[in-house]
Amino acid sequence: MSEATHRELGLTDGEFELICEKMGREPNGVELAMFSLLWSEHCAYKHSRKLLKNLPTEGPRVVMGPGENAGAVDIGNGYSVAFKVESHNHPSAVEPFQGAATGVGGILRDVIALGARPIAILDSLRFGEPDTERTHYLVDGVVRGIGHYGNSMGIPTVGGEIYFEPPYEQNPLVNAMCVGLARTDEMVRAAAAGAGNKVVLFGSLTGRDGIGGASVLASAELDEGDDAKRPTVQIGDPFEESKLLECCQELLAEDLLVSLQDLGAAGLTSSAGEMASAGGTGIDIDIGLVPLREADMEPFEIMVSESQERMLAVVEPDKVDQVLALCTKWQTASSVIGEVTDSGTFRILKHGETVGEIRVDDLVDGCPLYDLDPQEPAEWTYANRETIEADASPSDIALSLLASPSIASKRWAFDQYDSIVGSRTVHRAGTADAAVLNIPESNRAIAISIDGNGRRVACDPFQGTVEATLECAANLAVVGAEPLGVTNCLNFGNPEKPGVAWQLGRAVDGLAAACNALEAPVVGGNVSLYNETPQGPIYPTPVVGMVGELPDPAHVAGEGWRGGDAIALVGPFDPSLAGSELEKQRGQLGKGLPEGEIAPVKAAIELVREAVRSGAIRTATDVSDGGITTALAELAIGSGVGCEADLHPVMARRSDNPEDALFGEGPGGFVLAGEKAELEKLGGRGVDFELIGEVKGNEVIVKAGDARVEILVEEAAAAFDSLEDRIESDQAGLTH
Amino acid sequence: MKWGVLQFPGSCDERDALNACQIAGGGVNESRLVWHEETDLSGLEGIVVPGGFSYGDYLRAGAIARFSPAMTAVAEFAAAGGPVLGICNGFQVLCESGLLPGALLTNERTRFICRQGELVVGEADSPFLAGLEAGQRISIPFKHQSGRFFAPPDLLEEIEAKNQVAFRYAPGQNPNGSLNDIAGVTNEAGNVLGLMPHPEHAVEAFGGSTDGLALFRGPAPAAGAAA
Amino acid sequence: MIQARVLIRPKEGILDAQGKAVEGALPALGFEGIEHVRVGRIVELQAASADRLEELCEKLLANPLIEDFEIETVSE
Amino acid sequence: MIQARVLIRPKEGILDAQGKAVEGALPALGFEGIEHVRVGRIVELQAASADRLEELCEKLLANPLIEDFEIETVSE
Ligand SMILES: Nc1ncnc2c1ncn2[C@@H]1O[C@H](COP(=O)(O)OP(=O)(O)O)[C@@H](O)[C@H]1O
Ligand SMILES: [Mg+2]
Repeated sequence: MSEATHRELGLTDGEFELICEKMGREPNGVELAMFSLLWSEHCAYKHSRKLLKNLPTEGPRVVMGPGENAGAVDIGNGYSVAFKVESHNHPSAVEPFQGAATGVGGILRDVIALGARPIAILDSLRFGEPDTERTHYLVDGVVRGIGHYGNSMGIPTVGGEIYFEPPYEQNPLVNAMCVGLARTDEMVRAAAAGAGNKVVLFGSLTGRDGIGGASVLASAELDEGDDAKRPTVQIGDPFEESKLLECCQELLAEDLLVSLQDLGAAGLTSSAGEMASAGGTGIDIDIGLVPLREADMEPFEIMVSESQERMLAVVEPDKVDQVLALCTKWQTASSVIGEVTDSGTFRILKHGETVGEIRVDDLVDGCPLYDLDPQEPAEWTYANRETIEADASPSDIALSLLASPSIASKRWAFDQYDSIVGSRTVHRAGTADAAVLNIPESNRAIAISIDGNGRRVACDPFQGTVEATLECAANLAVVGAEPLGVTNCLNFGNPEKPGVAWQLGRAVDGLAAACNALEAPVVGGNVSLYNETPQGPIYPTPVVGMVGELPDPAHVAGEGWRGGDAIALVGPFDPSLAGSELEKQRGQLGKGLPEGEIAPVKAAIELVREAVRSGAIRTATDVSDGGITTALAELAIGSGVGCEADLHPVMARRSDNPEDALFGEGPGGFVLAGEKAELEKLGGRGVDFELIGEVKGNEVIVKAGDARVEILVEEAAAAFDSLEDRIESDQAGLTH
Repeated sequence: MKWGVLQFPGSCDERDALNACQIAGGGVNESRLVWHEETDLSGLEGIVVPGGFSYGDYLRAGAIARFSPAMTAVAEFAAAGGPVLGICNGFQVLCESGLLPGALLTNERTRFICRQGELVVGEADSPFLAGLEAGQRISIPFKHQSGRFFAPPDLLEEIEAKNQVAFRYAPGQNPNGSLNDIAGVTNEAGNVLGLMPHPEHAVEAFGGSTDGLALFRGPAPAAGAAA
Repeated sequence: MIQARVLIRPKEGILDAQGKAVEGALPALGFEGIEHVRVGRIVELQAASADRLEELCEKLLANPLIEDFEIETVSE
Repeated sequence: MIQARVLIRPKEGILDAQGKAVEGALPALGFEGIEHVRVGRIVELQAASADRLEELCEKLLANPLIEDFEIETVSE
C-alpha cells in the first residue's frame, strides 16, 4: 500500500500509523478499505462521540438507548416503540430521488433490525431558497423519493417539516425518522453470540453500490475500463425491502434468530464488525459465499458495498434450514456466509482462504476520538439578504410571512405521502402540530414531532437547540401528549473548524439541558458532519425528534376554531425579532437570541397538555415561525373564519415594540381557542394567561399599539398556498 | 362473514382490509389473509384484493400480481358469483386480469396523492352497494399514483349503458383525470367491484369517517343466504 | 440466444401524463420548439427463442387496451 | 422538423429494480429461458432542430448519473 492510498481513503497519517501499530504490520487492501470506512467520521463518530456522552440517556421508560440500531421506550402492556432519525444529506445532494428513497429505506431497516414493525415515517428537509432550478430539482426529487419508498412499503409518512434557507442551497438536508412498534419481549439486539452459530446474509444481491471513495483500491486491471462507469449511486428497491420486512417479522415470530442487524454505511464490514464487537465474539465471513449482482467484484468491494435492502442474522446451526426456507417463501435471496467464533478476530475468507484478518476491537473501537477546538466566532458569519420592502405595512408583512417558503403550506408535499396506511393515523402533518397514531395494543396513542430551526441555532446554538426541543414538547402538548424519549440528528459543517466546533458543542449542551429539564431521555440519533461546500457551511441544524404518549386520541386539539370562540395566549412568551422570519426577510440577521428559562416554558407545556387531555380545549397551537400573527392567520385559514385580537397585554407586559408583539418569535407561547369560560379556568394557575380576542368575521385583525394587521382570510390563504406553484414549474418527474 | 384478503409480495393495505372486514363483522375474527400461492378458497364467502404495491408496481400496476395462483382461484370464485372487492392496487389487478373492464393509468399530474375526498354512489347493481343509495355521497380517502380510469369509447359507453359505474368522484374532486369521473366499476353481474379510493381506511371514528364500512357489510346478507 | 427489445408506447389518443409533464417543464428550462412528447417503456431481454415473445408482450409487458408494442430482435 | 426517439436505460452495474422484478416473475408465468431483463424508458418527440437534444436528455429526460441515453433522429 502506498502512503498516498490511506490519505485518498480519508485516513490521516497518524491514524494509518496507529492501524499499523495495532496490527503489527501494514494492512492489505481489504483491511485498509475496512479500516478506512469504520474509522470514518460516519461510523466512528470521532469528532462527536465525546460530546454525545453529555446527553441524558436514562429513564424509567427506556428499553434501548444509544448503541443499538434504534432507541426504544416502553408504552405499556408489553409493547415498546422504537425510533430513530438519520440523515442522507450527501446522497440526496447528488441524486435527490434515490438519495431520499434510500435514506428512508435505511432508517426503516434500523427499526426493522430491532424486531419492530415500522408504523410511521417523518421527514425533516432543508433546501436553498425556492427560486433556483437546483432547488426545484432537489425538492421534486426528494419529496418523490420519500413518497416512493414509504408509500410502496405501506408505512405512513405522518409528519415532517421543510425549511428553505440559502446556506442549504448546495448542501440540502434530508433527515428521515422512523417509528416502529414491537412486543418488548420479542425485540432483538444486534450482538452476535454463540461461537459456532451461522451468519446469514439475506435480501438484495451485493453490487458495487456506494463504493465511492474506496474505489481507489480497485486493481489496475479493473481500472482499465472507464472508471466513471463504476456505480456509486445506491438505488432503492422498496419492493425488496417490503419482502424483507415481512420476512424478518416472520423469522422473529418463529424465534429463529439469535440476533439481527441491518446493512447500512460500510455494508458488511460495519454490520458484521459491530455484531461481533457488541457480542464480544469473533466472526468469519467468506466473501465467496456472498450472492453477487456482478460476477467480477473484488474482495474489498464485497466487504464495503452499500447495496441496499440487505440484513445480517446470527442463527443457530439447526435453525438455518428453516431460516433459508422462510427467505425463499418471501422471494428474497439468502445464504450462509460465515460463522461466529470466539477468536475476537474478524476474518475475511475467499473460498476458505484468508484474505484479511483484523482484531474486532481494533476495527470497531480502535479509532482515536478527537477533542474539538471550539472558538466562538466574533460575528455573524452567514450572508444576509433583503427580500421585503423597508416600508412594508404590518398587513404586507403578515402576508409576506405567510408566503415565506419556510412558513407557507407544505400540503403539496405531504399530500404525496401515504399518511393513513396501517389504520393508526389520527392526525398527520397539517392537521395538528404533532402526528398522532393510535396504539390499541397498549390502549393509548403516541404523538410524534420533529423540529429544528437552523437559522435560530445559527444565531445562538445553545438557545436555538433548547427551543427546538421545547417546540417538540409544545407540539406534543397540543395533542395532549407527554414526552417519552428523544432522538436527534446533528447536521453540522466541518467540526475541525473552530467556529463549527463551537456550534456543535453548544448545540449538544442545549439539547442536554432541554432534555434534562423535560425528563425526556435521548435514546438514539445520528450525526452528519462536514455539511459544507465552497460557499460555506450549512446553518448548524440539530433536528430533534420526540415521541410521547397520550391516553385518549379522541381528546386531541386540532387547528380548526369556530366563530364565537374566545382566543387566549398562554405561556411565558417573550417575543423578539432576533432570529425571526421577519428579520431574515429584512436581511438583518445577527448573532444572539434572548435567553430564556426552561422551567416556566415547561410549566406552560404541562398546563396546555392537561387542558387538552381534559377535552375542554379543542383548538390549540404553539406560537412558532412568524410569531403570533402567523399562528392566528394559520388557524383562520384552517377553518375559514377570521379573528380580531389585541396584543396590548403582551406589549404592556413585555416589550413596547408593536413589531415584536406582532411578528416576534421565541419559545413558550400557545394560542388556544374555545369557550371563554373554559379558557378562563386556565388563568391563575401559575402560568401567564391572557385573553386576547375573539374568532369572527372574514378578516384576520391583529392590533398591537398603533400597529394593525388587517387581512382577508382569503388573501391569507392565497399567500399561504403560494409555494407549490413557485416550486413545481420546471420538473417533469421522470426519475422513476 | 368470512373474507379472504389476498396477500401478494408488496401488498401494503392487506392488514387494513382485514381490520375493516373484522370491524364490519362486529369484531368477529373469522376472516383471514390468503397467500398469493394459495388456490383453495373454500369456506370463504368474499374476497378482497387489497391495495398496495404488489410486485413493487414495477412494469405496470397490477401486471404481475394478476398471474398469481390465487388470482386463478379468485377468477373461479367470481365466476361462481362470489363477491370480490378490489381496492386500489386490487382494482388494477382485477382490470389487468379481465375480471373488470377498463384500465388505470398514471394520474394526470403524475404524482401520488393522498387526501380525504367524496364519492357519489353510482347506479350499479352490486351486493357491495346494498347499504348505499344511488346518488348518496360518502367520504373516503383517495390514495394512489395510477388511478386514472380509462376505457376506449365503445367500452366506456357499454359500462355506462349497463350501469356498471359503482362510484364517481364528487363534482370537482376528480383527483386523477379519470374518464367520466369514474372511481369504481363492477363487472356485468355486479359481484365483482373495483374502486381506487380506500373504503378500508374509513372504518374507524378516529380516522374521520366510517363510510367505508358499508362496502364490507353490503354482501353479508347475500353470503348468509348462500350459506 | 436472441436479444430482444420491446418498445411499449401509450396508444394514440390516450392522454400521456408523463409526456405532458415533460412538455410542461420545457419552457421554464428554456427549451423551445419541442412538441408531441410521448413517454413509453423499453424492455430489453435475452431469450432462448423468439417464439413466445409476442405472447409475453400481450400477456405481461403491455396492456393492449392502453398500449401498443413493437418487438425488435437481433440473433446473437 | 425532426422526429427524435430517446432510449433511456439504467447504467450497466446499477440496480435495475424493475428488470429484476419482471425477470423474477417470469418462471411462475410459464416463461422459461428469458434472462437479462432490463427496463428503461423511451421518449419520442418532435423538435425544430436537433441542436439541444443532448442537453434536454441530460437535464430533463434522463439522469446521467444512473442512466445512459441514446438519441435516434429522423428528419421529416
Ligand atoms: N446525536 C446522537 N444522539 C444520540 N445517540 C446517537 C447520536 N448519534 C448517534 N447515536 C447513536 O450511536 C449509534 C450509532 O449510530 P449509527 O452509526 O447511525 O447507527 P447505525 O449504524 O445502526 O445506523 C446508534 O445507537 C445511535 O443511536
Ligand atoms: Mg443499524
